[in-house]
Amino acid sequence: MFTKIVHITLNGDPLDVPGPVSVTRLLKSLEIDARRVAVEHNLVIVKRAAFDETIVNDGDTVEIVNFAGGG
Amino acid sequence: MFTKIVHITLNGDPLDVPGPVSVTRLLKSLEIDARRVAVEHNLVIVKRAAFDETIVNDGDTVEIVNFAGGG
Amino acid sequence: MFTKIVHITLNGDPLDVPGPVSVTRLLKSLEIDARRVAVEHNLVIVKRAAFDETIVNDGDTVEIVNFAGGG
Amino acid sequence: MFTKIVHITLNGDPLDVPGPVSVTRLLKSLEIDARRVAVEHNLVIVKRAAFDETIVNDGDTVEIVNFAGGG
Amino acid sequence: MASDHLVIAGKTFQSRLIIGTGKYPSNAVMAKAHEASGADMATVAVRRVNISDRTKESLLDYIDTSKMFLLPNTAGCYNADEAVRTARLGREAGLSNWVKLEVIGDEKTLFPDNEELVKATAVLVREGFVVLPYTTDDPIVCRKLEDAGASAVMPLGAPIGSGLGIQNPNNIRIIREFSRVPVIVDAGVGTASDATFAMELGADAVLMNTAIAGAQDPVAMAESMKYAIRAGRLAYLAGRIPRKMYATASSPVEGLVGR
Amino acid sequence: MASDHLVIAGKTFQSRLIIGTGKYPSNAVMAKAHEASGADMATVAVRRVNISDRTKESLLDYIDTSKMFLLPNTAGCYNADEAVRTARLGREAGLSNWVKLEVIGDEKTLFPDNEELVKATAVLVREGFVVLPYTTDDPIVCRKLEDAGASAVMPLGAPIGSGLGIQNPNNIRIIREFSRVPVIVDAGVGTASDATFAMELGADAVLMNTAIAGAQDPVAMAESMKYAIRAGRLAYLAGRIPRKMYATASSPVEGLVGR
Amino acid sequence: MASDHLVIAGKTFQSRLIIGTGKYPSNAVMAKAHEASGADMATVAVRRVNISDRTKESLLDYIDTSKMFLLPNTAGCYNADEAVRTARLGREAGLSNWVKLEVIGDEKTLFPDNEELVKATAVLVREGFVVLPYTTDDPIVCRKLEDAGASAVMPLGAPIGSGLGIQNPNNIRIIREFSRVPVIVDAGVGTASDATFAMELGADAVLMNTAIAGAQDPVAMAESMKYAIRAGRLAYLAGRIPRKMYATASSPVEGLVGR
Amino acid sequence: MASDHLVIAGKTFQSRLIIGTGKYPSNAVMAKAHEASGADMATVAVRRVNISDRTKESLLDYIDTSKMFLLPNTAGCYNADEAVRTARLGREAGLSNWVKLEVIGDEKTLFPDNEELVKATAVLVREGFVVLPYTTDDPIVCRKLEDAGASAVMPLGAPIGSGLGIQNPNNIRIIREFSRVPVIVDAGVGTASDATFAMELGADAVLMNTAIAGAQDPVAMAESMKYAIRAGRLAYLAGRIPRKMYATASSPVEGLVGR
Repeated sequence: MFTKIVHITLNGDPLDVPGPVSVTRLLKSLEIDARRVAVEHNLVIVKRAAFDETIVNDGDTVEIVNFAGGG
Repeated sequence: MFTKIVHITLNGDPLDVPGPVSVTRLLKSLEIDARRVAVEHNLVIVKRAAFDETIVNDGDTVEIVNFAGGG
Repeated sequence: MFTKIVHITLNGDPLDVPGPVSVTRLLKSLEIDARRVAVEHNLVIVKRAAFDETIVNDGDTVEIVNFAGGG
Repeated sequence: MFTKIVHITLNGDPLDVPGPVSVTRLLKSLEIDARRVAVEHNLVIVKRAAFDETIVNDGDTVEIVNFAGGG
Repeated sequence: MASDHLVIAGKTFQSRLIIGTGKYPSNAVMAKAHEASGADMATVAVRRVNISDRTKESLLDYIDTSKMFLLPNTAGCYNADEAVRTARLGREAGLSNWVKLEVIGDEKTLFPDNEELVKATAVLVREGFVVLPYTTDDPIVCRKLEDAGASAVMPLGAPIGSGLGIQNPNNIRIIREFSRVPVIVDAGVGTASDATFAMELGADAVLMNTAIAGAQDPVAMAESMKYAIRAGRLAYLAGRIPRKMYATASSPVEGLVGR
Repeated sequence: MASDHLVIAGKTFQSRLIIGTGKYPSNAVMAKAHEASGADMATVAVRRVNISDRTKESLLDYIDTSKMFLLPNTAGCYNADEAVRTARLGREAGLSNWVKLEVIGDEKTLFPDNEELVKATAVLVREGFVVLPYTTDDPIVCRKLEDAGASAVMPLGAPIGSGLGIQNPNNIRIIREFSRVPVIVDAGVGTASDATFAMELGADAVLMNTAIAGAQDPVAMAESMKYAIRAGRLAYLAGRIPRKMYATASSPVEGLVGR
Repeated sequence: MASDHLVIAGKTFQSRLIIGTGKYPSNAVMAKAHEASGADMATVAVRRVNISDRTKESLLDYIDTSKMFLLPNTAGCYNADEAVRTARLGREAGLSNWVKLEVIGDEKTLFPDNEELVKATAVLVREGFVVLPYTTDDPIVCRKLEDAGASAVMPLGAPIGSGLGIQNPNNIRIIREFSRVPVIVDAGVGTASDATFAMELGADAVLMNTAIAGAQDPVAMAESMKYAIRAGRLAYLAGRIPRKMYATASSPVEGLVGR
Repeated sequence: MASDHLVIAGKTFQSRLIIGTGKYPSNAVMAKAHEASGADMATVAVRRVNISDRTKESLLDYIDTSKMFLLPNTAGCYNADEAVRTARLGREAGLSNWVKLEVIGDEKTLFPDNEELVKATAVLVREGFVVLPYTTDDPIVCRKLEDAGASAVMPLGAPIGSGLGIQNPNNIRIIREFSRVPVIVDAGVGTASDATFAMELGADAVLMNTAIAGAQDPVAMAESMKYAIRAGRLAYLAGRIPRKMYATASSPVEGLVGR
């Protein structure tokens, strides 16, 4: 079967990814360790437990953050 | 004819005065120079020009203030 | 045989002691531990090794000092 | 008549001047206002009154100072 | 420097010293101190007339209001409403629309409650007041007061009456740099050098009461402050020398005798 | 306070500011600065006349010695003999027996060599000089200078020309308490508040050169210093308020509206 | 003093030094500095993952979170909403509900916007966060933060990264006296004595980043700060001697030889 | 930093804290404080044995001289002769040729008489003493003491027992820069941050008595000082960050959420 492409905004930048896609698969495709990041989907925090069932659709906004050095 | 007594609250203290009475007459009866004070009648500022026609009735609250030393 | 008395000045105060007397015996008679004090005899330092042969005579001045708390 | 030349040390530098010469004439030849300077001749202060009779001879040392800006 | 005047809300003042009227040994001493200070603006409090005792002499008998501009304050107010109400009364009593706005946050420090202060400033500005708010040495709050329409900002140097001097010079300097309105150091001055220092930091004026009224000789201290403010202002304008760790000779290092 | 004059060795001065004559942008600026400062005593250095170049204008053309008392210094001398020799020359040049005695101990700090200083003071006092020695803020040395006959003691506030201000106020205060002669803070002042502060500590006068001559606007800074010295002196005499950790209200805490 | 631990919101920390993770020469140096500091709480920023460049090593590879408690901050947020949003993300990333709350009011000073800060504190406390707000040295604001449910107050000593030290010791002392929660001096420390001084004022802890990360030798400075904090805490508990203007002999004044 | 030891006259000390033995509540407390301080050198006074009352316990019963090096002082001497005489007696009593040389100039300040001090130093050095002279913060005098053979110079931070802290940091810094022998700040420390600060200025060690002995809890203060000295030394070696008037962010200014 064929895959559709969804246009999303990831960390402020436009990105085209095969989708609709779960947060889990999105992170994997970006090679991001899910255990060390927090994800916001359309301004709503996504609990880690919900990474699998949370689906990113066309036009969605996603923020993926982790810890950086700070004071 | 006879004079009625009105019970007012002046600068926080109860006071009985012949009345109803204008602010002007109230000040005169208290020997207060009208040119150096400000008057508040039932929480409303009374402009100096309105001292004559402003009547203090029974139960009214009046504040009479002037300048004191301060920093 | 009989003992003579010598009048000395010890740490600024007059003192009569049987003598002439060696520094060693003077210290013993004063119950002072020779190992912890320094002795000046007529303004001259007495080396510890010389305590025995150093004789305190009538009219002599003796200073006996030790360490006290200081900063 | 002819003039002799004397070799003097003036303010640390060697100088040849017609002489022997009085301090007064020396100053005039140097165009220095005598009222505003102090003169030392062979390490001895020369009082202003003695400028005329003080003669600078060959080999003498002269210091001529005045006031400069200072704090 | 004759033209270097303090201008607030379009009004020009000859002196950069703003003086108080509280806590003097007597009104007579106050009058002499005011004279000696050269100040042409004085703060006054707004208080209830003493009804029971009318004999008490009036403060205004000792102030020549033709020379001294009166600045009513809202001292003792603990929230925006009280302060606004007091400001309105002050305006009626003084027939001027200027107010030194105080909204106190705590009795022990008499530090301002800046949140209420900004609110009260906005209200009074809308009512046409010229608002001079007493605040902390907080550049962010000073900006908010300015945005709310304050005609000057009055950061404290130290707690009112403490005499501790300017506790945080860096903040005053920063506030001066950021503000588009006059910066008046209000409270904390203890002696002349504190006032001079405040002016050297760039303050446009200094407001003080206790330092003068509480001095052993208030009149002499008032005269002292007149000079202290001038000295600080002139030094600020003159541009001080840089600081060096070592010495630099004042006298020539050449031409030394016998060298 | 008209009668509060500075008196040194029986001579009265109107101003408690002693000014320098070195390092000004020009002699003309110096003259203006002197005028603005109100000072009536100025220090000068004693230097060899420039023989090679006689065109150089004379410092004295720019000082009205009928108004300004000249105080020759011995700057640049590194031992008692040099200082004594220079002092004697200064006396001849200036026709006065006053000297600001400097015996420098080290080129980088220009701190005095107090041992040599005390020696030179004793010699010059015997020769009838009025000796004002520049020294460190050391009460023991100041006592020795006084015992040697110094007419004043001049402890430094900080290294010459450093502009660091009074580094050790406690020592200046102690020196003032112990001295029977005038205490003149010499060197270290950087700006007006430093001078005011020095006077508040009890100094009888302040001597400065670089702070004025080196300012971006020497004339304005000179005027500033005139006021700074007066302010500090008056504050010292007026008696400042005590310092408190907390606040004390300046306005009445009674009679508040609506309470 | 083994039992004198820092306790915030019921959690006990061995060290009163809270350390940062920013601006180190390298993560390896940071790890060594953390080790040397003895700190058991470290602040971290919440930032977008770099999507384009995944090679970048992760900060957490250099922090042993079994020993070091992570305190996410909201640095860079300029209003309550941004700060709340960032705090929520930080909670997800760190699986802890603690946050160092920053709401910046201005880019040049990085001073907090206290009005927004109090709002954000109230919101986050309702959501179950343990909120440690970075604020100014304003006792009134600290009280409001406490009333809003802050678990500690973190007044600044001086601007972030300025290294100016504690600019207003009196305010820190007053805040400590009035607060019922721990007082953590956050920002402004430049060197060890600043940290010691902050603790002597009664601070319960000190948070610093630049002073260590920016030192020429961050590891040595981290060790220095470990000792500085202990020294200050112990001195605060030990009770210092009073200050005196004069001397008091340390050695006996009797029993002198030859007297 | 294990190898960073204090070396004076070829002798190595583990600690840079030199402690006193005077004015403790009891000898027992002193012993505990010494233990807590980590110091390995302690000053003692030389005094006449109390003949009349022999019951008095001996100071030395409370000092483990196998661990603690004793430094006899000449406290209370007012001229070179007295000091030399006392130093000689101290040598006999202690069987060591080290002396903390004090020649006091005045009872109220206990400031040294530097002229006599230099003389006494020269005499004692010729007699083979290791001389550590207590002096003022005067670079010129320190150089003379060094030239006379002093093994260290010990400038005061403030009057003995005053607890005022380092009054003139600039002088201490300059003395450190010019000296070829260890610089030990002696006297004036009041609390831990004073000691840390002294070490940050470059002092090689700090000598204190009253700050510890007079604290409400001398043992806790002694431990505090142990850390304070280490902190200051490490900070000096680590190299502090520069001071800035404004802020510099500790957290990244990029990657902010929602920007």
